[in-house]
Amino acid sequence: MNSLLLIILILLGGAILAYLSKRISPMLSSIVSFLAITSAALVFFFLANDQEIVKISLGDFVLEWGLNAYSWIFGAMVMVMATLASLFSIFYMKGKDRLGYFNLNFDLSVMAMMGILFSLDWVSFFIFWEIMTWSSFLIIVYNGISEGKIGIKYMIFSAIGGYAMLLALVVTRSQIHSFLITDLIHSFAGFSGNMQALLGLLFLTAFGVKSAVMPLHVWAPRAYADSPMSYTAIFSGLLSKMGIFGFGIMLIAVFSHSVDGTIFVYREVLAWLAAITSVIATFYAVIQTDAKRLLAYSSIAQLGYIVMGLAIGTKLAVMAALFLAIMHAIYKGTLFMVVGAVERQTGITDMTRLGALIRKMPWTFFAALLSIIALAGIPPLGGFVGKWMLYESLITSDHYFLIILAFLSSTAAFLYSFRFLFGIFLGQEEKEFENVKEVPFTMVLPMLIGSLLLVVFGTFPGLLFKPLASAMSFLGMGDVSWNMSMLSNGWGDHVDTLDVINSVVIIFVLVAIFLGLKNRKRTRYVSTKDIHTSGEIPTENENLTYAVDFYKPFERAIAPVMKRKMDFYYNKFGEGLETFFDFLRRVYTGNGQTYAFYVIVFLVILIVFSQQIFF
Amino acid sequence: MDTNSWISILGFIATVVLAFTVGVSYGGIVRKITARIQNRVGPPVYQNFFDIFKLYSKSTAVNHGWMQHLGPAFAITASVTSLMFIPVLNGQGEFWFANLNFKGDLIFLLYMMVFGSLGMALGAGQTGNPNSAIGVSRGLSQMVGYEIPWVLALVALMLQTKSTSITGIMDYQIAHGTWMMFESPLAFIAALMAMLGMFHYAPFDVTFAPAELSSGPASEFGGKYLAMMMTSGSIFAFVKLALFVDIFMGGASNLIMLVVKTFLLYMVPVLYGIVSPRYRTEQSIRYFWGWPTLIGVLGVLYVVFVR
Amino acid sequence: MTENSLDKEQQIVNHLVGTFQNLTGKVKRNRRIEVSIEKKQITSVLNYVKDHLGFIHFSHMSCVDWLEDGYFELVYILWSPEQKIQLLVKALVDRENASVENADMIWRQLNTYQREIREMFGVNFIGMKGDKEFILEDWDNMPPMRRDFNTVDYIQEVYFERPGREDAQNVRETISKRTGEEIPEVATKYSRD
Amino acid sequence: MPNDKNSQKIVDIIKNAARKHSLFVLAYGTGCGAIEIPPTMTSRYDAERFGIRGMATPRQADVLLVTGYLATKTLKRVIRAYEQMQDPKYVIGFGSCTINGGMYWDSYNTIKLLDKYIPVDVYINGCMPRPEAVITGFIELQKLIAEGKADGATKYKENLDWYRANQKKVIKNWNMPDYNW
Repeated sequence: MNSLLLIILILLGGAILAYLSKRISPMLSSIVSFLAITSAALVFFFLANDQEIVKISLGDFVLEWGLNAYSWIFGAMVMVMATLASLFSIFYMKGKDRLGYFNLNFDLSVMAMMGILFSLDWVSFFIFWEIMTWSSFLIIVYNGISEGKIGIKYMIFSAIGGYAMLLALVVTRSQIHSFLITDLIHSFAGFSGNMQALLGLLFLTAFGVKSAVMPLHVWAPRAYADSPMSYTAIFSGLLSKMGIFGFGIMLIAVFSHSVDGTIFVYREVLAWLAAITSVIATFYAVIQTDAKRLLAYSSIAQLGYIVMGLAIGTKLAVMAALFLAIMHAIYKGTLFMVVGAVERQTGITDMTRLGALIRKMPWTFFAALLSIIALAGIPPLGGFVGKWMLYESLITSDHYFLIILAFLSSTAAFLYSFRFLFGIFLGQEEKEFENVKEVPFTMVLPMLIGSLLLVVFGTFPGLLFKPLASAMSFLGMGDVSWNMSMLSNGWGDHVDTLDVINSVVIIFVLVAIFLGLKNRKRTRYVSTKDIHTSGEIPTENENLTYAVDFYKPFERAIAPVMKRKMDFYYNKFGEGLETFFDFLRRVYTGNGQTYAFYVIVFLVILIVFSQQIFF
Repeated sequence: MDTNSWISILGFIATVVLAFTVGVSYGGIVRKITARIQNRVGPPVYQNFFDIFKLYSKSTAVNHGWMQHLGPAFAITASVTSLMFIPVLNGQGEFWFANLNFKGDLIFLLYMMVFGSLGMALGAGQTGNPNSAIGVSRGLSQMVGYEIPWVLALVALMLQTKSTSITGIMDYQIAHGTWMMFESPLAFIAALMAMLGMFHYAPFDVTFAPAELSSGPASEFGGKYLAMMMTSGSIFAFVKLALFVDIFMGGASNLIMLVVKTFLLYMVPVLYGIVSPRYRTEQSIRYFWGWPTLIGVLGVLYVVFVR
Repeated sequence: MTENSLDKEQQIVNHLVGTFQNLTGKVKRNRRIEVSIEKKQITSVLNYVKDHLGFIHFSHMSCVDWLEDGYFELVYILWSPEQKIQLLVKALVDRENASVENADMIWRQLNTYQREIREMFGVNFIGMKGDKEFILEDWDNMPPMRRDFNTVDYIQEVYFERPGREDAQNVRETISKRTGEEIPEVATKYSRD
Repeated sequence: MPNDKNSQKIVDIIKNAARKHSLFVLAYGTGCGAIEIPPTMTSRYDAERFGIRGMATPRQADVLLVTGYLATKTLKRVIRAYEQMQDPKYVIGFGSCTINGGMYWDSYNTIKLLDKYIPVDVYINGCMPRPEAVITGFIELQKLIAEGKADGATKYKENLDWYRANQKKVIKNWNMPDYNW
């Protein structure tokens, strides 16, 4: 049997089995889901190759699936992180209700992502895209449709994206009489300038929604924060990368064939939008008090970097963007798992109430620490490699003001990075979390694997450069040179990551052993109340935590930037959209099944009347 | 191991010893100068050696967890690693202080330097002292302030020399027979203003403000921990000064020139600090995002359009 | 200042005597009035002088221990910034189970003084907020400012004394004994003993 | 620091030399004596010449300078600050009040002999001691340190029960954490 079809079928079957097996035992449902994703991953890594092509005929349509170097790298990312997330999910979701529903949608999302990556034609791409959209929507509303109507917001934005894509497909079809992605790539150069501009705008809108670029990001923070954390790990880590996947095809493969100047404008505009997105989202992340929201805004900011890299479009920039995309999937997946673990053990994710969990959950802290170091882009972990390449590509391609925005965002990212670690794991012990324990091993394991991956890719980025280089040559950027542990830019400057990690590890071990840990046994491990308080002995319920308004001075400093202008703009923008699309709510009942029904009806119409519409 | 690697290991050690000695002596000199300006006699210049040695010999009675142990270790690691990637002297043939300086570049260094602050911040966070957390919050906020003009200055330099590595910038200066502080003076001014914040002297010392925060992040660090933080701070001071000398003042061809140049440079934040009061955090952020940033932008534009 | 200017003070005294029963008052001197009231009148008198006579500033409150008579005397010192007159309101309280109505709603700062007096003299203020100790920490003995509290006995019991200090109770005497120096007459005249 | 009375090891001599020249002071300004500290530290008398330097927290400090009388309430805080300091640590009692109660000898709430509660290495006499006297006291302490005789902390550890009994006699509500290093 064809392995691609096998993967899709395993995931589909897993989804259905997981739904059914909930009746036997809720736990079993999660385990089935995990096994399905694991076996799909095994098939993907050991059987799948780029020779296989699946053709499914539906009337006059032929859905074509295949695998190439570019989609392989995204596929690998999806499979690894989905496996980890589903392993994490077993104990995280234990005891919650409607597990069958959750696991069904979880598996369907993974299936849809793999489907998107396998698709060689736009129709199957679109079908899977919509499956992904509504399965994720169903999980957003898993906790109930709460205040803010976030599910609706997400649905509206996804609908904008979906319609934009659909329109683009129709236009494409009318131009080249083919739905194949490769056909679009090759014939794009022949389109008229207006057509190129229109197609560009439509596709960028479609992908921009999923990857949360600025005007289209409104749904993201709440949607990421409100889903169950084991799903957000792939929602923020992977689903958004599908937008990046599309951006990659569009910006690198398709637009590079354009001769018109309009596309260049798109690139610059997109790069600036992405940079501004990352700065503003970072500022918003800094002032959050809820760990989930913080990570959600941080995701938007990080996606801004990735889109920026793709929009710049030099070899180094694309490499940086793809590298960062993979790193982001890993560290953000791990961080959402960390938050999930904390939420499971304590019940809350409010950083003003949590504290000193490092004493209770050291392994979780360890994973969080490594992921945060990678997120902040500090050497020697993987995040640094991506950040370095991004900056080098910005500066060698003369985007000297973009680099300032990128640096501003990245420096401000230290603020929320520390806030995250401090708010949850450090600081004062809280009495209500006295009896918190470390999470079970199956939850620790995926977090540790994630953080170890970061160390490996930070030391040997070449492990990723190799598939990335072949992916880029598939997109038409051949001849990408790479080295196992040497980063270099167009000006001939380089950083040797192996030397970096050697230096860091040797010095750290020496210092830690001979100076730090030598006398550790002789010292006394004391509570966080045993601190210098001017001789006063703090009583049991005395509050010594500094957690509320943690970055008040910074907020005051950026107040002119944040004041009213952006808030007002975003709110009005969101309100305006909500009002404008109010009539959609009568069509879209907010019930995913109705929506799915519409899509299917539409596809049926498309298939049946395709002859009359297009020819 | 062959002879070469032994020599390079000796070179590492020599560099660290040099950086430590110079950094600690500068600390002592600063105390002396401060004292003289306040019409005091002041401690001897070797006072800081005594302090650090004494602190190392103190016992450590309590700990608040393993992050408190590792925090200062992070700080030293970051400072020594950054030191390894900085050319102490210019010229290719230098034998002792070559280290790894062809293996890294400016952007790497920017991030490596943050590593130490983050480690220290985590160590301070573990202790649970609210003063530490307030200090860290202020320090990180202030860092966002001064990084902007600093990066603008570096971007101007990189654009002009078409290189992001320190050795590349030094080679450019040698090849053109000039110093970058004369080649792009606006960038130099912006960087100098950013440097005021980098050294955490007044008016930008709100992070450690002893009068209000009981020494901020270091509140719970005594004895060995404090000694490690002082060591790391001294090495960092040297690293920053050497970096400045390398990229703006054409590097130094021998140790005496290095000491003279770094000392002159060091006097800028020190003398400015002695006569200054203290800014609040948001004031200092606004300061850095005001004139220094404007000058930095002008510096970049100058490089792009004039040069 | 002439004697005539005492009219203002006398008017106030007369007014108060006319308003409250059992109130005796006199003009102590220029700009100073003293009235004695019963303890149940305290809040009403204070309220009245604050609202109607312009004594809006509360300066001080103190307590005097009349051990022999068996009374505590509470003294409220008020000041009228308009008329520039100081008013002393005095009330006698029994020493046994001394308790007075709380008056800190009139001036909030009164709370501080009342807490101090409660701690130092053991006068209970009924309905006062703030149960915590004020200055004395963990004090379990008799309130130390009462005159029947024997401080010397207490310190000899609780605190250590430096050996050699006993004979040096009077420093001047000791020094003169050692050196043979004569003590000047002025010194002996104003000596505590 | 285990200290044999007759012989100091060579390491101890070096350590003590460093300790002697670097005294980080935690000035516990309890009484009126605190006003003498600023002139001691600033231009006129400049104690920093001798490596004496103010520190903000007990964790970093070597010398606890108790300036003046101690109410029982303050004594509790002083003991806490002293126990938070790390070995080796020294105490300087400053002014008559710490020696014998001074002018507060008959106060119902002020302790009179500081060395019954925490070990005092050096007393500075006077009411007030002038900054010169303070510096002399510090130099005296430096001499003791160099000879290895400033072992108040060791005494405190050895006689902890005795000190605790004295402390508990005046501090009735005892809620201090254990001290066992």
